Amino acid sequence: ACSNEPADNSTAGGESEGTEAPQDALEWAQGITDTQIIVANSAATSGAFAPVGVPFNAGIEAYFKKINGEGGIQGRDIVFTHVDDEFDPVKGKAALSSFVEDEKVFAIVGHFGTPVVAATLEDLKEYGIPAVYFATGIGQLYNDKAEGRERNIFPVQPIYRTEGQIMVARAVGDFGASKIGVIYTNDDAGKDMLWGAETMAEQLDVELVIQQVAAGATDVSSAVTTIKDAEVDFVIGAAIQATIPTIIKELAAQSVNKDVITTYVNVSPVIAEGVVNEINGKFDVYGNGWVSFEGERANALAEFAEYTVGYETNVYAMTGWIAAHFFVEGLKRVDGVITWDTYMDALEESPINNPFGGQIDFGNGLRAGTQEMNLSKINHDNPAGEWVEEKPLQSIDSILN
Amino acid sequence: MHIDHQPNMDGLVLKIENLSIAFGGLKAVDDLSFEIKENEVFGLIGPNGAGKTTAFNCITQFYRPDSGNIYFKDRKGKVQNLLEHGVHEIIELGLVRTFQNVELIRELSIIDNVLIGAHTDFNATIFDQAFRLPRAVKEERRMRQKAYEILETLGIEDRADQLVGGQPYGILKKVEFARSLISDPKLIILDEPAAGLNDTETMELSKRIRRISKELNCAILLVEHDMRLVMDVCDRICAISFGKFLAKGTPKEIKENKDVQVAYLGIEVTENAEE
Amino acid sequence: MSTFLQVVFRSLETGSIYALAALGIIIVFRTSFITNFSQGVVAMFNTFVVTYLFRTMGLPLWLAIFGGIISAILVGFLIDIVIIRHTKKVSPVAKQIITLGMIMIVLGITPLLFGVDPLRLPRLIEDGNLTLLGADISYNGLFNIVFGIAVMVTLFYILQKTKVGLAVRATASNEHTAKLMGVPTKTVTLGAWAVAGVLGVLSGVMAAPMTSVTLNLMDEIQINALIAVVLGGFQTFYGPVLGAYIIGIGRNLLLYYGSSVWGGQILYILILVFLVFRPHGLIGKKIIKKV
Amino acid sequence: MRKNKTLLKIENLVVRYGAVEALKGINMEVNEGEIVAILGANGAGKTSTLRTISGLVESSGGSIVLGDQDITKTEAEKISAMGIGQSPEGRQVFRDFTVEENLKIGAFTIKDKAQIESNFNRVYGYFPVLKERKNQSASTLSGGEQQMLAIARALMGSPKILLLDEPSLGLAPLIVQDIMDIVKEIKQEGTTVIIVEQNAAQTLKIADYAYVLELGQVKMHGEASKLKNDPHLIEAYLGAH
Amino acid sequence: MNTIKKIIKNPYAHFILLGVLLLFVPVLAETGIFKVSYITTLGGAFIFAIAALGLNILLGFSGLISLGTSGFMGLAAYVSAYVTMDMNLPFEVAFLLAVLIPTLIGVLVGLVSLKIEGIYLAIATLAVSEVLRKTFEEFDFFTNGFSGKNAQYPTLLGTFELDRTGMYYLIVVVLVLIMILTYNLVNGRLGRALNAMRGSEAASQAMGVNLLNHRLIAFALATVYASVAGVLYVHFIKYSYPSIWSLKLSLDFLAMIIIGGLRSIYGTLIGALIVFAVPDIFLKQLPYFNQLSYVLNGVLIILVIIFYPHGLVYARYDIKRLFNKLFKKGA
Ligand SMILES: Nc1ncnc2c1ncn2[C@@H]1O[C@H](COP(=O)(O)OP(=O)(O)OP(=O)(O)O)[C@@H](O)[C@H]1O
Ligand SMILES: Nc1ncnc2c1ncn2[C@@H]1O[C@H](COP(=O)(O)OP(=O)(O)OP(=O)(O)O)[C@@H](O)[C@H]1O
Ligand SMILES: CC(C)C[C@H](N)C(=O)O
Ligand SMILES: [Mg+2]
Ligand SMILES: [Mg+2]
Repeated sequence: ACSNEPADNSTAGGESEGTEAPQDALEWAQGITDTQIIVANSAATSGAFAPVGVPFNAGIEAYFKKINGEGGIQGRDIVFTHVDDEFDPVKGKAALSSFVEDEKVFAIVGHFGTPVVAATLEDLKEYGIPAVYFATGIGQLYNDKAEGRERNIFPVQPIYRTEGQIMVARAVGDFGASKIGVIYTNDDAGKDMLWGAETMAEQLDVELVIQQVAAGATDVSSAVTTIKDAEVDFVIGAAIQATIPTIIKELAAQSVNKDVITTYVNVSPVIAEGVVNEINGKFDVYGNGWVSFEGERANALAEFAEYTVGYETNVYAMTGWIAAHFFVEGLKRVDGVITWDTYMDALEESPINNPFGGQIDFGNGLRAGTQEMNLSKINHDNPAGEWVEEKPLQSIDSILN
Repeated sequence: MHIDHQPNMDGLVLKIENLSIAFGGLKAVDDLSFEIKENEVFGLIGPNGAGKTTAFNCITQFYRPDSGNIYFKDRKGKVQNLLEHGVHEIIELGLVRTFQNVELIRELSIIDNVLIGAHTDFNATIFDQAFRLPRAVKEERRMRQKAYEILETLGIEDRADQLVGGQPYGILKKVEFARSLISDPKLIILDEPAAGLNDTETMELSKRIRRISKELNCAILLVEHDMRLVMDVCDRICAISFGKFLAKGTPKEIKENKDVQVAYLGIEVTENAEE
Repeated sequence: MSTFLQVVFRSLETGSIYALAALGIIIVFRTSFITNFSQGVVAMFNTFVVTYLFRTMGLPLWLAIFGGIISAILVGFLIDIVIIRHTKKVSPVAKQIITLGMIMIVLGITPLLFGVDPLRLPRLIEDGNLTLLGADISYNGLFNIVFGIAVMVTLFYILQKTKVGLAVRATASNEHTAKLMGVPTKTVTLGAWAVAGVLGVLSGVMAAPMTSVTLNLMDEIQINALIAVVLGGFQTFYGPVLGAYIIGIGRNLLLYYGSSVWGGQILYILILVFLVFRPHGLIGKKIIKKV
Repeated sequence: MRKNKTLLKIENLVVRYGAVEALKGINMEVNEGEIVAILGANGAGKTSTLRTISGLVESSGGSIVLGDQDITKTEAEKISAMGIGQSPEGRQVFRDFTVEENLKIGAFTIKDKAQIESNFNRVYGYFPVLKERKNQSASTLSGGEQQMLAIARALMGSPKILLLDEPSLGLAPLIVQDIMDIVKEIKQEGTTVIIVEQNAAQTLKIADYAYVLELGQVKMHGEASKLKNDPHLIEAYLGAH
Repeated sequence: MNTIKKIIKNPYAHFILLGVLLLFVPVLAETGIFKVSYITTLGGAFIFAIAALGLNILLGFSGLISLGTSGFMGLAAYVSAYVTMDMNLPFEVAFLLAVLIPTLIGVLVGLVSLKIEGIYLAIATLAVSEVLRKTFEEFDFFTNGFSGKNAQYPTLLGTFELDRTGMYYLIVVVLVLIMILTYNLVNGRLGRALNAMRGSEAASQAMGVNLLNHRLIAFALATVYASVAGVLYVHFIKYSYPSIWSLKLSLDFLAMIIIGGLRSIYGTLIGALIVFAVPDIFLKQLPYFNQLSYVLNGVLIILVIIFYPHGLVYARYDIKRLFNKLFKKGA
């Protein structure tokens, strides 16, 4: 599937140890030919997760198209190959082994989905292949001093647990809440956010009223009734796209009329459009954000929209775009021979900017993904669905102070 | 269940006492009693819906009778009240049946169907079977041989390895018969074995029933509407109607019994049977 | 009291959705002898059609729903003609697997046709609440309940009292012999798939405004409808409807008064235990096979 | 001798089940108002013939013509609507229906309510036991009762041609006699009957014409009165095992 | 000459030959003839085939349908992961416990099956499986919830440390062993009794088959197979995630045995390959159709069932016929 032209002898181990070695002693890493840099990912692009996987990959491809259009990296085009793993760990594992051992790609960009990522994290570390951006928020990715074999893992996306903490921090810091309702879905997103929320609530000594709903549920009425009865003063909607509209609509239907905060995944015009009629005149829906569309970032957004026709407003496409951006920023910094080590050094060299705001620092082995988030709110007056930024990117500490 | 009296079963293999069962308001079998002697061919006749099949189902424990007792002298000569046994235990005592509507396994070969009749005669455990221990292998071979011999006596050994599905009705009837023979029963219950057989086949069947009863030393309880067969093979006959006893006797006595003629035989057929 | 009523009212609405879906499953089961695992995804597909007509084509909602009904009928016909008719030699279990294949096809095609974004479908009656004994019920919810019941009553009447119903039940009982009696079984089966499709899209259109139109729209409804059918029994058409309402209400009561985490599972276990004592559901009875 | 006009004509009919050739090109003619018997040993192809006429089995060759209409490829339900009724092998009652519902289905192709009513009266007259059991589920009937139900159900449709597949199977001698009488009676009313039976002697008594099948071929045919006395018949073809 | 013929005809020789052939996959992958990913894809398919074989005994032979296979397989996976990782006990102990515990529950379901039949049983087992899945999601201490549970390649007998290839070999060996055991079991008294139970409950009881015992045996066997598969899975993929063990997977198992052929041992293997491996090895490699592989797989399943309603094993007759035709024409 890929052309193995010159200088492609380095094997899976990534044996070029010393970064101090003179340039001409270095060999180009696998997956890099005179004309191409081959990268890959496996993601669920069919079945029930297609609505996430398809736009995500479209975002990655769009960004590479932009880069290639601008002349590529050191004159090489970035070639992106992809296999549909159907969210199945076996298939994801098989795909990864094929990428690294058969096709000998240079890096994995946008490794996707909790089950596949968790099942292959060890394999990745063993291979030593750089893996930039993980489309999942599992805790295993977090590392504050990655060294040696763990260095190659570069998470970017916010971790749901962090987000759960931020939500409670917002509720208390920005809205003065003391009794918070949490409606969470029984999936990794919901449960991780709950974990974060509980941790933070304990720290801040506020009361939580917790209700679980099934991911993808159509009837969440009993959970909402419980929340209503408890007379909370703020609600956390710890659920991703499919379920959050159900929760918000039920809150409106039962006139709970307390403000709601939810995860960055939902900060998309589509979701806003889906619920704006129901909440109008009743309560506000806030969302964490790790991207900002205001001011100077508007340009980045326009550029994104230009390349992702059909997915202009899709958050998952946006995250794919970001994934590719982080990967490319690292590449751009290497001048001369690209090996796995020179590449990883480049990523760690200094913080990398997110095109939509904020930055991530991989320096000194820090692998923590996005730590700062902003706050936006659904605009009641726009029936087409719109989020407007209320507060800029802030860390937990700055929210609480 | 506590048996307060041990019936006298000298010379008998089966004794039915005051058997009754009702479905809703309908008394399908009503205070029925009869007994079957060892090695005799006993006929049970009666109009459609008289309760014959229901009586069979009570004897073989497919139905639980409302009242009455069913005693059976098992292989070891011990008197058993069948009501104290589960359906699947009946065959071990030495009582086996066929079905009014053939009940065979279409996807198995004829010989395998016959071997099912020998199910309770195997000693090998699952473990023996899973690992094909010599014990299991030998036993399987022995039983297969026996089944083959039975098929031979019925003249269908050439089909032993054919599947049951798609076989003509007459063959199916024979396979059912063979399956009941392999367990060396003391009493075989046959429910309409001649249904669907043509004249010649019915004659053959009648010969076979007599022979089997002699050779295997077992009694046969037969339900059949084909009077030529019944009159030909039965030593004694019991006629019932609306679940109740009607008449009992030798074929000749039954044929001449007015009640039986009115309720069941009809005049013309009686003539036919005499032809 | 009012909270209790609140939970019940809201569950009635969900119950109606389950009931429509369950009816779709049972009608196919009784005519084609297929446990149709694809009822939900086909309904999801047709709900996407409604959403497409409404949002992209700009049709009024009622007209879009009408379009969805037409699409449901066409898809039903298509399934019967292209697939089900050719399964004469296929065993009932294998037919279930055919519906698994259909799930894969629909799940694969839908995002290609309608995109991957969750879409919004509004309620038929946007506003208004009725307050009854201290509990709220929206006019739309009320409409759903009444409409659902009306559809079901009509279906019952047709199935139990008319010749068409006799034809359907005869086809269900023994297709070959029904043909011998002059029952146009092919038309019956064709009709059953179409009706199942329509029941599906109706349940989808009722469910969609509570959530959003996504590939998973009907997942939960499908499982609960299947369980409703088993709880009610496969032998009647009203048993599953009863089962659907019991599940709708029972689930929410258990979630509310019991545990929001385990309520659903407790219900499953209760149903399981119930089945041990009534193996053929609330209404069903064992068909005795006389030997 | 066969004076009436031909109602049903079967030519070179071939039927296959996978590799098994059940009918190997048979020819038959059935005249209006006749009772035609089909005899033959087990597996000769009698049932296959009836099932092919009624459209349940697809033929692999040959033709079946009803009146002047070719019905070889016509679907079973249409054939039924044309007036061919059948009491099938193995009874095939609708197990979970009551006796009455079974009979109702038998009259499915009849539009006239009064006609249905009179058919009900008639079959209940023939088989009083069915009337007694009319609300009982068919699956719990005795073997013979089910057989009666199957025959009665076929009669409910007032068929022009009645196909009976071993109608006497499992019936008490008295009832067998009744069945034969009923067949004669409906013949009087102008119904054509094709009857498959094992009991050759009894059947030939009421039949006008008979075909003897063996291994999927017509081995013999002729007027019943003549065949009855043909020594070949019993010897050669009815006991082919 | 004769002995050679005998060996060729011997069913055990076939199983072993198949096993030997499968053992070559990693070698071929190393030489680049196969992709490395085939080791994982095929290993996965074989694991699923083992569970499907159990279901085939249950459904194919005893006629009892279960939609709970995935739940039991998952339970075994978690038990084995827990015992090796959290309790630090040897793989062999984990294996035993991981087979034992689910099987006990399986037998319980078998008890229920005496009363519940057909589609009712299918949905009842589905309910059991859903409850199990929920416990996988909620009992974090045991399953690590939605983060998923990791496990390691096992060390056999405390000395042989397996790696990916070693694990693959182990899977093939277990597969062949299970095929042989299954062959022995179903071609004897037990197989006949199970067949009889499915074909006619009345007849089987009248012939002395104890329905309760045999249903329990069938459920126990199906659960043992599913558990073995679960253990192999968790130590091959080194991971278990709650939503893997879903209705979808249980339906996939059904699809495998139906596509391959009910009551067919080789058929089950073929079915597992078609449902699990063919999409990855072939369909996804097709240009343009890459995006449609899911749809194609659905179409494939439907076509196979329509054209081979009794399973793809029957395709061998058609292939033979085709071969004969071509051969005759050529001659
Ligand atoms: N489970 C049941 N529920 C209701 N009625 C039943 C049931 N089983 C049998 N019956 C009725 O009991 C009566 C006796 O039936 P049974 O089958 O014993 O008759 P039979 O003597 O075998 O008749 P045949 O010669 O027609 O086979 C019949 O009238 C039948 O309708
Ligand atoms: N569905 C089927 N599949 C395979 N073979 C069949 C099938 N139906 C019938 N046959 C075969 O076709 C041949 C003719 O069968 P048919 O049932 O027509 O015979 P018949 O004359 O009615 O016999 P019987 O007197 O036993 O009812 C037989 O060899 C039979 O085994
Ligand atoms: C679909 C994925 C991109 C997101 C999902 N929550 C996961 O991490 O598994
Ligand atoms: Mg009877
Ligand atoms: Mg026949």
